[in-house]
Amino acid sequence: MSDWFWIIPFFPLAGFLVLGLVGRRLPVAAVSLTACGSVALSFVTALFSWQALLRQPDEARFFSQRLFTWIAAGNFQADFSFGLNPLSMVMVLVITGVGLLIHIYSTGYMHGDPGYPRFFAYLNLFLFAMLTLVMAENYLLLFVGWEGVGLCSYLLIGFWFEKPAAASAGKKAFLVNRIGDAAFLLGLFLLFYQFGTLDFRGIEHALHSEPLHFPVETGQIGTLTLTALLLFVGAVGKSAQIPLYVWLPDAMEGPTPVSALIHAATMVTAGIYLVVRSSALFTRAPLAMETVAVVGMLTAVFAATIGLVQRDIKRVLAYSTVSQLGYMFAAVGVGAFVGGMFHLVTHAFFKALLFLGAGSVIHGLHGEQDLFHMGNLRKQMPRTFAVMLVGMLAIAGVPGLSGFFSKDEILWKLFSSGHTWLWIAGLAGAAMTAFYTARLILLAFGSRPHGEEAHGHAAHESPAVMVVPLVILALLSIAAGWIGLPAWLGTNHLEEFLSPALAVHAEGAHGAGSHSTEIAAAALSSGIALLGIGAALLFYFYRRLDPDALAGRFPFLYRLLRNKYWVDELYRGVFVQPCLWISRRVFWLYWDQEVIDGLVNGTGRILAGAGNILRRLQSGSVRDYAAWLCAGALTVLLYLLIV
Amino acid sequence: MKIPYLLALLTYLPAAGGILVLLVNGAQEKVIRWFAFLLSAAVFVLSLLLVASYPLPAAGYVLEETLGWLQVPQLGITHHMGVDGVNLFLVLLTTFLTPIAILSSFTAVHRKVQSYYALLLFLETGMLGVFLALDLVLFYLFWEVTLVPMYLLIGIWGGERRIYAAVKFILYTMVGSLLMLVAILYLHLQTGTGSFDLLRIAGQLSSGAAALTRTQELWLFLAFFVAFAIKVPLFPFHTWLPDAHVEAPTAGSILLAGVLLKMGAYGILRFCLPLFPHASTAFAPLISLLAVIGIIYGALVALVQTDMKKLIAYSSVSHLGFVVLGIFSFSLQGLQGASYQMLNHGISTGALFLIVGILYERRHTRRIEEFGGIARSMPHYAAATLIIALSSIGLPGLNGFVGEFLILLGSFAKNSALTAVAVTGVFFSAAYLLWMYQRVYFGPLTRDENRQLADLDRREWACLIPLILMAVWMGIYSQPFLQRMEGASRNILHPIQSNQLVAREASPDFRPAASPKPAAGESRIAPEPRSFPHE
Amino acid sequence: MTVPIIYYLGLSALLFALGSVGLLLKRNLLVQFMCVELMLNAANLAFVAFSQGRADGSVIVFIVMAVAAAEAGVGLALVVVLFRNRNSLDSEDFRLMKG
Amino acid sequence: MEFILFLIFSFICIAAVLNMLFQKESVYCALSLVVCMASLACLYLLLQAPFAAAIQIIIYAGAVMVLFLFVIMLLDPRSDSGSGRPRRMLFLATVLGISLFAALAVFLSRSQSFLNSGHPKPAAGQIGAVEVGLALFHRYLIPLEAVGILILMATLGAVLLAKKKI
Repeated sequence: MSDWFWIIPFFPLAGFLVLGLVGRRLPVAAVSLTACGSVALSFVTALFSWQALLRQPDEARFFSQRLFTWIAAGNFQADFSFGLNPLSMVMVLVITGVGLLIHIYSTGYMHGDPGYPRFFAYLNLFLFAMLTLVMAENYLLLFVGWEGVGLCSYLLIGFWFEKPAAASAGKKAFLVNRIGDAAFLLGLFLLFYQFGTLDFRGIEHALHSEPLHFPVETGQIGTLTLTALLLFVGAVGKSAQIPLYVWLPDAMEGPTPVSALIHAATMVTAGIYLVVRSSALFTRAPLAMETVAVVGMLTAVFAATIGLVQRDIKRVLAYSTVSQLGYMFAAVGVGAFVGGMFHLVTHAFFKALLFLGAGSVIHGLHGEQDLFHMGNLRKQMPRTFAVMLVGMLAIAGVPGLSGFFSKDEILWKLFSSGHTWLWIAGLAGAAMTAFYTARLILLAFGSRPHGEEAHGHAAHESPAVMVVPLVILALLSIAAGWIGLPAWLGTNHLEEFLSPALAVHAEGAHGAGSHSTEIAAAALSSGIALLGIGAALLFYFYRRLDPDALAGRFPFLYRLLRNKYWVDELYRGVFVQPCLWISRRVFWLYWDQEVIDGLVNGTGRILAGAGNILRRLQSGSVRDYAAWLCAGALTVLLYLLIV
Repeated sequence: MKIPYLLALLTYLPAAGGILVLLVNGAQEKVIRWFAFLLSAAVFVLSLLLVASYPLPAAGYVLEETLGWLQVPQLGITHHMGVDGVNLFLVLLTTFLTPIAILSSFTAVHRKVQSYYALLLFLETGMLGVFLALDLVLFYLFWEVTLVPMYLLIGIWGGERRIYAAVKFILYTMVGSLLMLVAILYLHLQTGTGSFDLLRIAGQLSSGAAALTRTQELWLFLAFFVAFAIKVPLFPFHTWLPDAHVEAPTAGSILLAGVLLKMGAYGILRFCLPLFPHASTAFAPLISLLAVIGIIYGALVALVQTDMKKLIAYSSVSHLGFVVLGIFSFSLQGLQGASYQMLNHGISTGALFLIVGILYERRHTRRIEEFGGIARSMPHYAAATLIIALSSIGLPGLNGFVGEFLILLGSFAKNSALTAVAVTGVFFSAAYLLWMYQRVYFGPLTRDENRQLADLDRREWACLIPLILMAVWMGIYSQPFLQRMEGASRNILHPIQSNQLVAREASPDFRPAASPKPAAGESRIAPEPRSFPHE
Repeated sequence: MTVPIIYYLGLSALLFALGSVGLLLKRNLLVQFMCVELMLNAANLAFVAFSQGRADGSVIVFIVMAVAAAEAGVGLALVVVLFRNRNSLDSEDFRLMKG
Repeated sequence: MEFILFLIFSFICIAAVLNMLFQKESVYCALSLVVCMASLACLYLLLQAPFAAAIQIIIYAGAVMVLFLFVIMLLDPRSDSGSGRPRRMLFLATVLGISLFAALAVFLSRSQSFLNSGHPKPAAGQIGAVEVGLALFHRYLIPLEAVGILILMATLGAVLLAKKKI
């Protein structure tokens, strides 16, 4: 099975082609069958190749299959070749697994939508692009997947293209990603001119075998650091970190399964995958690692604060995703590559769960997304409530569930690697995460205060085809924690599996401190989580404290958070408007019309003017002509005399 | 099988067809249309033969032809034509686009149909002649021949301000080509070979037998370059393009954008670089700067256009800015990327104009705000447009990306700051196209005229399908094209690199000094990374 | 003693100059014609003055006169036509050629 | 003696021309031109060119000027109604006249050197009809024929112009 692994991406591609070309004419059942079937096939192949990979000896634990030469010009060579190493194996499993569940879920969610086949065609195309990204053997093919996912997110966000908001959100997502991609391209060029190739292993090998040529650039921005930073900017664009996060909250315009798949589980994690995959490069650029950590933690806290006051259920989850991604980048920034990946996996499960749960709530309420219009859904949608509760507890970091283990590992690594400030910020972020997720559950499912009428009563439980994936995801959110137990509890299977793929001395950042401090830190973080949940209960369940009163006391702060720090307006004012104004007024109307065309038409007018002057000579009076005649004769005479 | 005088036949067949079209009585429009289409399709098949007989590892000129009987011995003008990596695919692009252009104007043109198709066929001959000619005067002759039909096409079948646009088009190009004529004559006299043949002149120059002084070479280069820069259009000379495109009929703007703009870039590759290497390197930084300005400027102005055709015209300014940047990077990747991007631009912009033409035929307007929500009434059309828009943006996997990537890669070694600015062009091109796409295709169906627009009919599909297929094929499997271009690109670069004008392609400053060849990894790694670039 | 030729030439130059001035000043077509005739005579005088001992001068004079006669004939016919057309002889009235 | 005659005749001639210029009535212009031509004829006599003088009187004064008078009488134009020459034209004309005269004088005087050189002075003698006839039919035959045709054309033209009603 190991030599057929490269088939995995082509199943969704086949699905896309079938649905894209003939999807319209197929019955609904056939459409959902092909869509889910293709993903299921690739998931099964992924499982088999995972087994085959486990059987490989440690140092040769990778497959590689070159299909054909894509671009070759002079000494530049980029092949269309797929490969699997432990890191990409984990990603493939997550993508195909969660992808399959979401496909099944969306057959229910999108039922009856006129664009049903088109939706699944795009979803399959997305999976193909994501799998290409993850299984690419060189940066260029990764870039193909990279932009492919950007395209699919554009198509899927703008799926209901009649809604102007959805269309412009799609465009915004693509353009912001494109900014990141421009930096990514520059990083690629730098890579090529340093290593002569863009293949991952070629570069890793050059880095390992010639440490003296690629010294660790501590403190100064060498070319290695510059390359790393450029790649990171690309990752920031794709994984919605500061400052390029603005597209993710707007991306909620798309259907909920899309938000679950693309904007929670898979696409946004591409940035982290990129950084982890080029860990050999990053570890040689400590400055770049520092920036990654700081930007990550900054985003985590920043997004969490905004999440506190959002009204739209999906916007809350969107900001929570940005925040959790921030955690992953922080982990990777301090060298805890495995920690980052672990959180990525667990986050994929519980965030997909939360999104799909929110989707079923919206589905039940026929499109209602505002939290304050929901209420006491507990009785109408018991199963969704139960599942969402599990998701909430997981993300909050309640001990025992997967969220606790992965987040705790990150916080521990932050603490143990000496980044105390980052650790404290991390704790604050964790508290806020617990608070806003609990707030979401309480507002949506809890009973409304003093008879405030919420049309919760019309809600109906989602069909089985939606609930089953939810249950599976819930189980995963609970169980996923066991694959990466901290040292004091058990062996970290994920670490063993991933270590050959990561840069050898990544584990150096294991940090001091015995098990006891680690346990103390874990206790502290779970305490923080419970504190957050308690606060939310106080606000929205026992109503001891009145959220509006609190908002009243800090009006400016509340408005600041409410309007998302006016970042969108800031970007629009600083970048978009002036750019449009300049290109219209200065470039087009002034430079093109006035200056260049002015010059061209000007010469035309000058010639016409000269023509006019000469025309006046033909005055029509005979005597004038005689006069000119004499003058002419005279000049000839004078000329003869003089010469 | 070797067809004698294949090149001459290829060039003059369309003209013969054009004359035939003129002879037929004008009434039977149907016959004329189909005859013109089938003829141009036949010429396309003929050009496929040319590619088939093109041996792969070709270095120099593969197929040279000299018509003995058609020459002016006293002046040394010979009917000398030749094909190499550079012009092979441009010829193919011409013969590929012309039948599509003709097919697309079946329903568009109803006035004076006979002369319309005759002009299109004459235009094709002019274009083929320009790409194939190796004799300077022959090149100049065909260069002028292409102007006349284009002028008439814009002038007669154009939009409202067609006269102004046509005259502006002619004046711009004429001024440039007159400069070129002067340079050709001076060159002819200076090299004293008594012939206008490019190869002999180039031979003389490179062998030093008739060396030009530095100032002579400078001025000759400038004369040639201005003529080509106007045609390309490089930044300051571009204002004729939007007018000419907006007023030209659909078929006219397909060929104008698809092929005529490439004549400028091709001219630079064929004449400026080989004949005047010193001047080219001297001017390279300035020209690259102009090219990058053109990229950013074209994209920005395209962003604010209200007329779709003008938007695409400015996007051509931006895309060809990339081509010029690639040419003047004097690196093999840059050159390969430039000639590849020429093909891409021909296909994607030709298709874009076709699409605007299709919409224009239905609604007789090109203003963006007139549309909205077209995707609902014309889903297939919206899908086709999206694919082509993405190929024009340069989405990896489609043809635009390969060209742009190679160009930027090539020019990065030479001037990384400039390339960093050029890369933002990639972002802007996505911005204006997607914004246009959103305003036209997405959004609610506000106007009721847009409600019952007919989707693509068979003929329009027949025009679009080949373009989309080419876009996808050239995006995924670019090897057949790049391999055939490699020989010619090395030839062009040879004079520039041989006299150490470009610092021996020494490792750009990023690479730490002592860099032994990267050790060969185990077998399983993807093909052993190539030794470091040091042609 | 014979009169030195320069005087004749001077006279001829003067007559020629006066003729051209008359041509410019006079508005009446006929008078302008006469001035032209006068200029021709000035030329004749110069010819004769130069060829004192030889016959050439007179031959040239003879030919010039023939030409002048022909020119006068046609000119006057034209003037008659013009007059019939515009019944005025003032050269200012004939401005059709105005550009 | 000869010199005095020259002075007298040239004076008469110039006076006639000036009169012609400043005369209002075109008839008087014509007459003053006749006087001028007569004085020129006398000057030709002074220059020993009796044949020239004869044709001058016969053709010019006799035929051409009579034709002029005839046309003036026929058309009877009103007096030169010049409403005062525009200032500009007057000034321009005089300037042109003076500079023309100066240029011609200098030009002719400069040709003086041409005269003295070469060309031996032939024997002084009257240039009567015999010498002119000989010269006409020997050295100037072609111009003679040409002039003949020219005059024929002129007469045809004149007849056509005057006859056709335009």
